[in-house]
Amino acid sequence: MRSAAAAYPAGDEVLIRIEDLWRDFVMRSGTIHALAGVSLDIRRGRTLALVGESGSGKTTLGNQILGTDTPTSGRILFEGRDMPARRDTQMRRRIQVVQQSPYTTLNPKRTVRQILDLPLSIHDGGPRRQRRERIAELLEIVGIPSDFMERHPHSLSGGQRQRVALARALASKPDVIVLDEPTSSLDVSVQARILRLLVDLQARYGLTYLFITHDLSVVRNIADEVAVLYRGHVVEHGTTPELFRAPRHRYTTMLLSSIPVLSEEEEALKPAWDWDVTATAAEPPSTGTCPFLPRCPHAVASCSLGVPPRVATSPTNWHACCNPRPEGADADAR
Amino acid sequence: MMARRFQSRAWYRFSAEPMAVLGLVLLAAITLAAILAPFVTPFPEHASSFVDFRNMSQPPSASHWFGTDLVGRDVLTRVVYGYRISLTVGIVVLGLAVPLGVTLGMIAGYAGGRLGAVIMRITDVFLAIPALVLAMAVLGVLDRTLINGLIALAVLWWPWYTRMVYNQTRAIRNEGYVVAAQVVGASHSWVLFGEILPNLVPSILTKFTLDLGFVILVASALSFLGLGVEPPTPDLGSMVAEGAGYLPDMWWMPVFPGLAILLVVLAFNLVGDGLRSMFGDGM
Amino acid sequence: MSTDPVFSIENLHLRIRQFEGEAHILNGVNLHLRAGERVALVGESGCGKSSTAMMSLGLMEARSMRAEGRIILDGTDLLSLRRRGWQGVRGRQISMIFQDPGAALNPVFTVGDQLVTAIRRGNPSKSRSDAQGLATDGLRQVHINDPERVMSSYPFQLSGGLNQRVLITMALINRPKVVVADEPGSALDVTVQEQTLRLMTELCADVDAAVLLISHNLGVVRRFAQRIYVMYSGTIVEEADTATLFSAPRHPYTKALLAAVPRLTGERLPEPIPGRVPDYTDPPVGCRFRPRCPHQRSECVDPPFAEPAPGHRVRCVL
Amino acid sequence: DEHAIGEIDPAKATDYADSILFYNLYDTLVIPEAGGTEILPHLAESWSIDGTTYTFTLRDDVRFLSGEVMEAEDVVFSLERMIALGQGFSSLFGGVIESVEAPDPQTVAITLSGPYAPFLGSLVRLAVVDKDTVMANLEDGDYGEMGDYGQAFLSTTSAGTGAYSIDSHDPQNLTVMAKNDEYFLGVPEAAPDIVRLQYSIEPATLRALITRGELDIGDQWMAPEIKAAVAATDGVGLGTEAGISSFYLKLNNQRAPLDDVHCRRAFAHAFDYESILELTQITDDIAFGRPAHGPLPLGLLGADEGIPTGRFDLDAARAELDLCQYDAGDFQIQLNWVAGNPIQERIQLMMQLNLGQLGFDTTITTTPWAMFTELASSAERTPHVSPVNFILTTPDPDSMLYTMYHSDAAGTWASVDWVMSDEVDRMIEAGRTETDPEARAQIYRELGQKLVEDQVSIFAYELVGVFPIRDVVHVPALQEAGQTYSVQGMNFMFREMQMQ
Amino acid sequence: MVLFGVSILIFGIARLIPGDPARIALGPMASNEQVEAMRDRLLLNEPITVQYLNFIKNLVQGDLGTSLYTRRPVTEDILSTLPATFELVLAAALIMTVVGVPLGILAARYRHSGLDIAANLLALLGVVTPSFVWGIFLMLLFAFHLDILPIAGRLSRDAVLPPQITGLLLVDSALAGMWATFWDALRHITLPATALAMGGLGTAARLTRANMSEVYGRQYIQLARAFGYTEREIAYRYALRPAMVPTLTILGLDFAIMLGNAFLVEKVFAWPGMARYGVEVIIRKDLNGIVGTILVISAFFLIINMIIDIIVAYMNPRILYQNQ
Ligand SMILES: Nc1ncnc2c1ncn2[C@@H]1O[C@H](COP(=O)(O)OP(=O)(O)OP(=O)(O)O)[C@@H](O)[C@H]1O
Ligand SMILES: Nc1ncnc2c1ncn2[C@@H]1O[C@H](COP(=O)(O)OP(=O)(O)OP(=O)(O)O)[C@@H](O)[C@H]1O
Ligand SMILES: [Mg+2]
Ligand SMILES: [Mg+2]
Repeated sequence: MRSAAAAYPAGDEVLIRIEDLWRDFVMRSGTIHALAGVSLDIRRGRTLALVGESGSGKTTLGNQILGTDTPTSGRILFEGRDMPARRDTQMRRRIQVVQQSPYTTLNPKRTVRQILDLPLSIHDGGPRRQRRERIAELLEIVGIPSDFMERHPHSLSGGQRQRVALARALASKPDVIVLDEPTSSLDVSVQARILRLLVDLQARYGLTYLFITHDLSVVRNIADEVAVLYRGHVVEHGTTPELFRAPRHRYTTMLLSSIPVLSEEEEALKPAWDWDVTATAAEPPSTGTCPFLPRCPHAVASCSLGVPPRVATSPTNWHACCNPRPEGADADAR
Repeated sequence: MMARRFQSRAWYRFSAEPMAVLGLVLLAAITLAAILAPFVTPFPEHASSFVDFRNMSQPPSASHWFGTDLVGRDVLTRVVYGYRISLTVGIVVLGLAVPLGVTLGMIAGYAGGRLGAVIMRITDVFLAIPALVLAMAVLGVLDRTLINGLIALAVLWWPWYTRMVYNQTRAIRNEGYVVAAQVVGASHSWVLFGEILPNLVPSILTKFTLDLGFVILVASALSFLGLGVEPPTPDLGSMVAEGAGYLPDMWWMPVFPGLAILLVVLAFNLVGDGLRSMFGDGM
Repeated sequence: MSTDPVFSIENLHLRIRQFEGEAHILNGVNLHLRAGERVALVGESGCGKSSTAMMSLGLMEARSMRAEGRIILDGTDLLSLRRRGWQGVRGRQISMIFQDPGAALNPVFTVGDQLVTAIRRGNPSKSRSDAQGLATDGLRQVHINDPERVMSSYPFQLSGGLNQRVLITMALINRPKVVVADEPGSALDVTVQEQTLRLMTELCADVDAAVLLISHNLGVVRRFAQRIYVMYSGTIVEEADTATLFSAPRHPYTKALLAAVPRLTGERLPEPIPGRVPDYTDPPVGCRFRPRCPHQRSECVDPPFAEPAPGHRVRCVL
Repeated sequence: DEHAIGEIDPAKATDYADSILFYNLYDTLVIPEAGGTEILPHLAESWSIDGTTYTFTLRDDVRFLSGEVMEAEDVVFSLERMIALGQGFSSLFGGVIESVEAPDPQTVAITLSGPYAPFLGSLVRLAVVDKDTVMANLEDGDYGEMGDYGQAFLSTTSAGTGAYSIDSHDPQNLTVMAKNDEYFLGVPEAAPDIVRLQYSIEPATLRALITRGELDIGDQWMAPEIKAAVAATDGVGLGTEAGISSFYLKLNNQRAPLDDVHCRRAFAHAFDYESILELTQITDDIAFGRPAHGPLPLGLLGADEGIPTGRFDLDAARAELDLCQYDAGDFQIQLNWVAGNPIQERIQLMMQLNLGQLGFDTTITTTPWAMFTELASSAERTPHVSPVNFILTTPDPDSMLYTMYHSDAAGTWASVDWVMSDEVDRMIEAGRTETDPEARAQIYRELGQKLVEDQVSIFAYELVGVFPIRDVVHVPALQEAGQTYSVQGMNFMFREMQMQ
Repeated sequence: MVLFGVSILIFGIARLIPGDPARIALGPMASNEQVEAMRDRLLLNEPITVQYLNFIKNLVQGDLGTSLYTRRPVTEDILSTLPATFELVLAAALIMTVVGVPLGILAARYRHSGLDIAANLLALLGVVTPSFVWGIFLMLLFAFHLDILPIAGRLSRDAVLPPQITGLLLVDSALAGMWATFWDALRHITLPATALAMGGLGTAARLTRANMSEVYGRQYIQLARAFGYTEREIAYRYALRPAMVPTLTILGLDFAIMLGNAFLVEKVFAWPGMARYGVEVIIRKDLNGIVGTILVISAFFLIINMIIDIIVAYMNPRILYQNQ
């Protein structure tokens, strides 16, 4: 596995750079900062996993990159150039998406062929005959028999639908695919197949993935880097092995320790967390403090002074925690 | 093969509702009778200008099953011919109202923002006036001809589609496949008509079927108020209205056309309900 | 292992008529729970876990269904109960925790209202204020520090985690002998799910209720259960205590399932299981896993239960 | 469809219901003789005519509801008010009066601008209102110091000398009137104490109410079938009002092809007179139609029994059509009927059938009364054939002929034939200025012949008002021979009715 | 706000009506000068914007102008007929809810039983039969054939009128303790109200059934069952409230249909309500009358819907709390 590379070689090209991105939703009940100053790099040919609990802003961030939503402020640079709010066809071609729900990602009223034909016809897939061949080819790539071409989505299983969605994303020969929880509603057995396919495709086409998920075991196996999102803030970021080996932010720690695992061996890899089961009432919105403050049992005075600054722990990893989990605490893990 | 299977599954669901099948049979019978009226009615000449004062106001009998009216015309014949008008009215009215309402609803739902708000406010205004009253007002403006009656009904019908389609479009707008089409770079019109519209078809079709019945109902109500088509064209609502003046002595005059309206509306409703359960969505 | 089971399902079959034909959804399910025991039922989506749960509480609803077998709770066969009989059982002797706390609570009544009604259903002699007190205590037990506020809130005003706790409270408040928990907390974040499992472990011990945990997540099952049933396509294919199941699985399906889970060690990608879950209207004869099994052979038609070790039962000829 | 509303302001009264209210709430200077056309004294004891000046001597024993004595001032006020408001029948007076004076309380002198024979008859449309009471109840309005001329006041109550007074009035539904015991002629004991006038009831309802005894008298517009059914009920009879109205199928003389007399004659021959008269038969001896001899109903001054009734003859019609400059096939003939008049619909259906046999393409339209009056204002929009009932509004034939056929009166519902003939105009004017009754009658007979000759309309039948009446009331004007007044509404003077 | 839009719309329609309201108002005998004078008085010769502004100005003062049809202030005309319509519609709404909703509940509770089928059939008949046909059927049966209920009107002719308080005869007579009148009014309103209610009743029953069925599919109903609630409790306490929320909202819209149908039913039963006035003013191009009638009906409809919204908010705490 490529992810074995602990640190990326110097000069690993940044394909997408996100700088201080904010996205506010103004609601009757107040303003929600779905993204609160996110800065991240996505490297060409790599997989960046975006993890975090529900509502932390993962999909919102994905949407900014896809251009289906516009940020309130901040910049997104693609190959070093500012991405315009209104994307041109060329830009659209280069960034594609696979969504979470296999049930809504395909238009139930169109056949597999029609679904795959759309990106081809937009991005100059040639005359009809040629497009048809290309569709067959795409189906073969994702492992769907070509006689499924005239089928409607309802006659496909969840896994097959996700494959078709993947084929659709591949159709325009993109550079980047945003994978928004592509396997979370699939059975483990099907998930395993999709994950293999993803890894395979990445190797074949040099794809760059933004892999959004809340399943950390999957992240461990597929991502090169991980960004942990909490309430619109990236609280920790780094290469996968290092982050899993030594999580520093308290939220990351909590997240990792809650992973249900299958063996003692894995159990030993999880950091310890003191599960205080007392539930607090709805968390008050925290602006101007560490976003995790209301739930953090390790809070110290400085946590409430402001959004904690980034602290680099290695050339590749950093966190934003005032009272991080000590470096050598792995041994405590039980 | 899968398509066949789907069709037969749809039919299975539809036919699991015996009432829906009954409705379909009824509808087929009514439509056929209306189309073949010159051949199936006993006195086709009674549908146009005809008087026979010697035979007027006869109660139902073997030769006139539904009796005769005040100028001696066969009520059964006129009821069957009345269906011609009713069905035409239903189809034409919705033929005008549905495309308009659907287009506006899709645009409002998809565009959202100010444009959507403006469209929906206008829709609200139309919806705030009871339909029948609005139609009457419109008919007050226009001359009382069949065409204008159709326009009046279309005017009051489109907002319902706008509203339904608006809500559904808003729900669908964020569905995965719509987003995916946008991401792929599809144009707005493609997204609207290629991705969203096909998914609205089942509910539009269902509502269309139900509404065909209701348009007929409202149209008959308008004729009942004296705002319908001109004689001697047989029109069910006017027949009821006219007959109502002769109760109870000439009960057959309003009762049979009344039953006829009921029957056709019922048929459309049964079929509409069947479609609804076939498409299996709570609308 | 000597105590008699408080709850057992014996050779349960469930058939439902559909367009495609008759679906044989449960195909001879056998399982039992001893008092206070934490047992899990795992399997892929659609293998019949929820159907088993629903049958256990008599909640299965289908237009034309046929059930055979026995479901015995404390000596009574629940399958033979009529509506009246069920009302005495549900909520008092057996209760349920649902997957999605948001959907399982009625949105137009306050949480307190729903708790109090549940209490008084199980215990009609209780006065309203008694029930209220009981509910408050119950909420405290699930570590809610401001039960009064929670009681007067509507479900949509509370977080998923809090609602999940309310559901747990409700399930246990009448001290039932058996609790069926269908994927509790799986709709919520992993951290909340972890907390939910901890709470359930703690409370079931307090109340001495046997729990049947239903899940598709092997990790969750391992965290919680003492004993595990693995289900495939309406049949129990393997039964073992937790440690045995994970260290020495015998059924090829169990093994395949374990291999399909991504590991935290991250040494390799998980292994997919070939093939698809079979169709219920036309399932393979005998062992339903046979078409997907790497070890399939001719004897696989109707394999008996083998018991390689005490308490470890496998429905496979291997 | 159409519903009348009750108008109780006498200066605004127009239709039948208004007229009923008018003659019960108010009185006029003169009154026509029952069963004839003679003008008799009423509020005016006597009068003298000197050229164009009419001098009336008023009774001195008449009191208004307010208790005030009716005097010449009131008459002057009433006339001025009517002319100023310009509504109702004001056109009867508007152009012809030069001055009105009240030299003393008992005397009114009216000077006309020229000789005007129908004047005395017109006065049955001038109700005398109580000046002082009205003046005391003026509200702001467009009439300077007269404010609203008492319009608001008189639309809610009455201020007359009538035999009845307003108890309650809802113009859309119901007017309740109570007997005025102070009435100057006295109101007989047998006359009803309370009268309830209900407007716009659906025919079926009306029928039910009468048969159940909840209503005593029905209107004349119920369909014959219903009247027959009602008449067959125990305790209900029929009353008739003959000789004051006629029914025409008016042909638009200005609109091709009916601007050609031959085409008009063809139409007239396409009308099936006998069948329609048969249709008017309600019981064996009562019909609501009788053969028409020209434009005027028999009994009226100048009516001429010598004018033959129309003849249904399609061959004759075809012959006329051959003479006509137009081809039948070139036209879309518009046959109209006024909503709520089922008989008109039947007649038009019959016309459609027969005209169809002559090769005419026809459409039938239904128009509510209000719309019809609107259509009537222009010759282009007036339908080819419009059925019209004309009921006399004064006892003088001029009110009928002038209104229907004089060019100056064109543009109303009554003149939808659009005759526009100088010769006809001259004859009508001659009739107006001729004061000798016999000479007038001769003029009208000639006019009648000319109108028939020109076939300006189809003179369908003489309308006989047929009213269902419960046996509990006796209505002499409708139920006794020779007692009918020749003015609409007058036959419903409740003081003459007797409760049994 | 919506009412404002309605006023513009209706005003526009009313002014579009061809024909000359002045002539129609003045009656058949009017001369051209009189018509012209009237046109000036009615501002008919002014541009439409001036007419509209003038109309709004008067409207704010509660003045809808003078009806050309009755020659009385429109406000007065409407006030004299509105109570009758109001009473009829309210009675029908009452029948619709009191009969329709329980019918739907029963049907949902005993789904696929004979009761369900019967209820469904009745509901369907209610929905598909025009209200005037219902009126005629009911009239034929109960008034003519069985002769147990009166045919037309609000009261018998010899009934004593109660003192006018609300204008609703049932309420007024009950308040005044005039039970004979009350009984008479009740007998009169029964048939028209039933005829008017049938459509809404059908919709109410069908909607209730559909929404109840939907709620029955929700997990919280399973939860209630799992906690031993009786089916009765579930139907009337647990499922009804959430089911009523969407039902009520749609029934509010149905109110519009009912207001329209009131015109028909009033015609059949000679009910002295706004219908006749409404039809007449339209036929007679009585601008003020048309605008006034439609405005009042729309306002009536909007008020009813506002009330329903409030009820819905109380039934559905989610809305209640969102608005706070
Ligand atoms: N269109 C929107 N309008 C208002 N608020 C929104 C909108 N979209 C997202 N949000 C809010 O922004 C926050 C982040 O949402 P987002 O969908 O990005 O979360 P997520 O991490 O993808 O969650 P999940 O795991 O549930 O998909 C949430 O609080 C959500 O309520
Ligand atoms: N009421 C029903 N009518 C028809 N089929 C049903 C019904 N309930 C369940 N099934 C079918 O029975 C099979 C088993 O369903 P069940 O819900 O028990 O599976 P599960 O193991 O709980 O799956 P999941 O993990 O997805 O919840 C499925 O194929 C399902 O489609
Ligand atoms: Mg998301
Ligand atoms: Mg399940």
